[in-house]
Amino acid sequence: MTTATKKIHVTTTVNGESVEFLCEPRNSLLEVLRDTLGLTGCKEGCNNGNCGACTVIINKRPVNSCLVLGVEAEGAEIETVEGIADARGLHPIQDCFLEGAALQCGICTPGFLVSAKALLEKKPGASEETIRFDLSGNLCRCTGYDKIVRAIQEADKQLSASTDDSKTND
Amino acid sequence: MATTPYRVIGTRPVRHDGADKVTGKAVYTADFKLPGLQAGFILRSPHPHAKILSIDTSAAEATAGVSAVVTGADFPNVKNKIAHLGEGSVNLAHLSANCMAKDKVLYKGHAVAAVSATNAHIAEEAAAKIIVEYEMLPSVTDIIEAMATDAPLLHADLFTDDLGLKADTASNVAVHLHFEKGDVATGFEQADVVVEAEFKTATVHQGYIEPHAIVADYNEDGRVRLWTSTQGSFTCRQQTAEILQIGVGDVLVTPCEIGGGFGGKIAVYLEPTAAILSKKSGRPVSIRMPRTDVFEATGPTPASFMRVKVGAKNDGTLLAGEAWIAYDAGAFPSGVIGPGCMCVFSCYDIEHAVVDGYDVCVNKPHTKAYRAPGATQVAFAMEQLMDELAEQLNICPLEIRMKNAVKEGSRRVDGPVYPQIGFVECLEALRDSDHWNSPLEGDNRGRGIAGGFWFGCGLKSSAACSVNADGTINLLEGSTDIGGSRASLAMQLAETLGIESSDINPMVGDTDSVGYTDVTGGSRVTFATGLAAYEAGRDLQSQMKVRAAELWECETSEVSIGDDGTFSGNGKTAGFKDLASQLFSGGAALVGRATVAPECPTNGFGAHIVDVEVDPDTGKVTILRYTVIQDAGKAIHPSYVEGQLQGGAVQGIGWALNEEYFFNDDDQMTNASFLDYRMPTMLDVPMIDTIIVETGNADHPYGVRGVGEPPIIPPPPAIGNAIYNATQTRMRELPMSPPKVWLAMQSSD
Amino acid sequence: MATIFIPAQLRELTAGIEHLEMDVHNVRDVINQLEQRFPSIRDRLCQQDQISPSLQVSIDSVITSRGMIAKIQPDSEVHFIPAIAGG
Amino acid sequence: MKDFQYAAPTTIQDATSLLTEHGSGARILAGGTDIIVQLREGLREADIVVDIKKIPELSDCQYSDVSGLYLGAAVACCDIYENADLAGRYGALADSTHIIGGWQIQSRASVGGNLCNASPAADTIPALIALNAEAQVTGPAGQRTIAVAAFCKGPGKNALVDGEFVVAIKIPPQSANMGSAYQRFIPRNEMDIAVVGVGSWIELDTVGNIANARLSLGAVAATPLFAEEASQFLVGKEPNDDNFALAAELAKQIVTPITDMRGTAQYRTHLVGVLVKRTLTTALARAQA
Repeated sequence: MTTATKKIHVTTTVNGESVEFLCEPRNSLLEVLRDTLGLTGCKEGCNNGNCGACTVIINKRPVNSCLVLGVEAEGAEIETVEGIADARGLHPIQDCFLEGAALQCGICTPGFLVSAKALLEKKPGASEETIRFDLSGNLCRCTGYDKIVRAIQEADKQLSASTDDSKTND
Repeated sequence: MATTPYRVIGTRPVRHDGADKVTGKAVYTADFKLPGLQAGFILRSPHPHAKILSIDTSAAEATAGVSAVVTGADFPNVKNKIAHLGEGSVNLAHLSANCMAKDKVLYKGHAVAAVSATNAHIAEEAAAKIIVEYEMLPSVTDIIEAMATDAPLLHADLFTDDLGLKADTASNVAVHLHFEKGDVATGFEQADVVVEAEFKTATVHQGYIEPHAIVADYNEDGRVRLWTSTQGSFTCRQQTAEILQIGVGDVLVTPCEIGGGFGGKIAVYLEPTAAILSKKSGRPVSIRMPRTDVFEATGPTPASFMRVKVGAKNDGTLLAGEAWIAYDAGAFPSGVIGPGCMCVFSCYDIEHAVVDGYDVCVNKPHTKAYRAPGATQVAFAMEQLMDELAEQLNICPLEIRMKNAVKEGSRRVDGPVYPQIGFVECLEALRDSDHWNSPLEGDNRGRGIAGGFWFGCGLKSSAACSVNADGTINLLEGSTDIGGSRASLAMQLAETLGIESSDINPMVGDTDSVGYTDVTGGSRVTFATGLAAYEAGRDLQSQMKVRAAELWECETSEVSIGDDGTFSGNGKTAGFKDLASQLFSGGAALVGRATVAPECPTNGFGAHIVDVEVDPDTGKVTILRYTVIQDAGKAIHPSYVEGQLQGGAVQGIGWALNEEYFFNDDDQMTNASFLDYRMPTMLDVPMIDTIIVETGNADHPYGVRGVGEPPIIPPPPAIGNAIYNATQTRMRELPMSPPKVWLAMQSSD
Repeated sequence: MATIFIPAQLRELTAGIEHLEMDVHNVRDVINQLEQRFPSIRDRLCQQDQISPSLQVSIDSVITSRGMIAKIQPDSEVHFIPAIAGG
Repeated sequence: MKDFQYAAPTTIQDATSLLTEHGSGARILAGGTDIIVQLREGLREADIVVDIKKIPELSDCQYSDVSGLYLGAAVACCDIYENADLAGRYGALADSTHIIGGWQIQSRASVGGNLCNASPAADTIPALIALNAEAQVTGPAGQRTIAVAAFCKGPGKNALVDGEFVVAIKIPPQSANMGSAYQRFIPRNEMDIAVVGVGSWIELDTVGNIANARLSLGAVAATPLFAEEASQFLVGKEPNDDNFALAAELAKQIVTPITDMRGTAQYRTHLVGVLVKRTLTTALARAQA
């Protein structure tokens, strides 16, 4: 039977910063982020890829961090909810969630924000149907989704307006 | 729209805890850490019903990294004593045995032992080395089978309680309830039309996204400190103290942010176990419940079997009702049957009625409250029968409801008379809504409506507001905030004092720092804790009057407070913040306090409209359009009221269409995951329109009624009625999942 | 006189009487007077000296938390109804 | 979760040696969306997990009109449906990869992994069978090719022997007169396991009749099925609702579904008929487009 496996050294980038950690092969990226790196914004809701609360972006793609091994993060670029806001303040998607009351208990919110950010970057102007399809891997039990969809639509509007602004400014 | 007399109430400020929740900084229990924190893992029974013959923990204890192992033998013996938990009561022996089995396991997932270790993987591996010897017993999960005299018996000492009278022989029926009003036999004789049918609903779970979690530290001084995810920190404290047989003052509960509850986070599951692990290991211990355990070993809400009969006159007037209702209690007597019996006819004035209810133990997890506990099951029956009556009488479904809707003075079957309520107003709003007045076109499409009622309760709440040097306020209150209640409480205090919501820092206190406050449940927080915040503000104002009189060198009686919160006296005026900062520089600090126990139900009513399309080839139901209409009394923060209505409706849609516990032939749950326990995803529902009706509430200074619970009730019958409208097939079983709808459509062809 | 409603399950003890008028000041008076008229009804409504935990007392449609000492007005209506668990 | 060793070889050779050395104790990690759950829940065990995503051949994805599609076994689902050219040619494959789990799963899960997991309800397998795909396998004894229709041997069991793994999936080239579709029935609209899944592929002749057809069925037997008789029936026929309905009836005759929490045998059999008709209609529209 397996004896204690040696921990593996991993170098990765989290929210733009180079990070190193040691982990057991069985440790999920979710465990590493929360327990080793202290990034507890990433939530465990089901630990088998069915709720999306642990969503992070790896190399521009949203993934369930409970279904990624920590060791697989070697050389990757990871974005978590902690990296969405920056020194200028909250990202429009965060503002729109707050203004639009798109959260109640808040446990699914980080996962939704990360997925929504990926969606807004990849598919600006997405239809309601596309938003609902692409975010169907994120469960929310409080809101009935209405205000979440509206917040994403509003953020999309604001982002495209600001892109247009920057174009005219150029 | 009528103009509102309020400055803050009715506006939509950003919630105070919002920034923390969109940046990942908010601390939920699983995010909380202590130095030396151990991870716990609970070993659970694979069998639905078995005697525990022996438990050998030696191999687990010898595992490197393991700090403690506990079994039922480590739990104090608790008497068969009933403890009041504010809302509802509990038998402590049952509560303790549900946290950790002693002699017998009563459902698959029942805890039998727990291990703490340096990390969760080691704890899990060590737990797997615990050898439990079981003697298998026959099991039963079906309500009707469990009621049979020859059914496998869960508890040898359970004798049916018939309002204080105990049965002679033990059975699985914990409680029989019986209500009567008028003369039901005569009522049915006089009825021109009678409809009667049997209905079944499946076990469903609250489905909160945050699994239960606990951090416990059994301190060397004998105090137990708990950081936990609970709907009521004081209730949690009491349950834990009773199970551990220590004083309530020896337990400190710090409520962390809570990731949903809906009634499922009132009872304790992990707290006593974690505390005992901590005591034995001398270290703080955390336990995070895996999602499978959340389904298998916490408290879903009852499955039901119902036979309901209703009679009416040709003009649609209801004359008589009869209901026979059995709810699945799970492994221990539950309490959900009571409100079920009280709610079955609660929306309509019925002269003659009789209700019988049974609370039935089965080898399933101990059932608990879930948003309007017990009301949704019976509404599924009654609200469909209303449509059946309407059809037979050739009356519009809305008209028959309007004709019989309860109003002020209507007497419920269980006795009490309604004060001013808003069901008629909700039905009128439905009648006038865009949804109701938009024609529904297309094949296989149908529209349904249904009403719903939930009591809403008061109970105890406490609040204190401390004034800062700049006149801003720190509001300390005792209600754990699950859906934005810090904002709705701060807004009420801001309205009272004449300041802005953003001038208040609301904070949920721990059990050492804030006055006793009952659970966040019963749709009570914005109502009752809101009243506490209001009263605390009033207390502060009366203290400030005295101090203003000193400052302005006049009599206290000469100081008055305007509607906008401005103080005036002796020719001087000052707004709240201005006066508060003037007073801060001299004299004692200002703290307003209140503790309240309003006893009046807030009587929440709602009515829903739904349009569906049924795929005739597969039986799959698509929700095309949905509107929730509900009387909020007065909406403090309309966005969060809408959110409650939308969220409740979607939970009801899930209950209606796909959610259910599946059990195999061995009575083991087979779908304990978010993959197979099919809660609605974003793609399964449309936008949910809301119409907030505001009829006020004389028992609250701002007219608030509780809003959380009613919206889950109407969706199953409204969707059932819509399916009938679309297909002429009447669904009598929940969930109305595609295989069942398809099969029903085959047989009704 | 206050009107006291007898729960249907106890009407076997009251020979079918559904409600009755009583001159009472609080819930304790109700229990005592009921017991006097209908012996053993107290055991059905109370445990030790408290209202049974599975019941709650509704006075004029308000659920009292004060148990035996809850006040009753001369024109009040009193009901014994099941305790409710909330969500 | 029991601990294991982790290796991420960069060549097929190194991977083969690792797999050969550890035999049945080795598990392959591609997207991980099945294997990590299975290891966590104790449904499978591993002494070593071999991450194959660093091997170039397994992440390669190329199409040519001569040899068709070479799809590295570790290519993620989203790389298929986001590739407009591929999605246009291989409608059934795009359909199936777009509905496995949610977006987060599709970012990781691979078609190769979905195939090797050999679930009777796997979404991509009926699509691959309809498209007449084959798996290119390598192992200690060298390379071999296995038709996808013959790859699954039972629930969770596949045709690979210890030390072998799937390097790529190869699908014949597609021309404009061909079209394919995959649909499944699920109670929700996403995030669900197929109650029944059906893949259809048709090739039209110059007058618009069916020159060739392949129908495949998922979740109605211990393995995904190729509905040979139903497929043959369509050859030479006019593509219309009547013929599709007759093919559907033939397809229903080969199924041996179980009754479980996802549906009864009767319901599943009925759904086969519904989905055969629906997927043929979509495949036809695509072939005609």
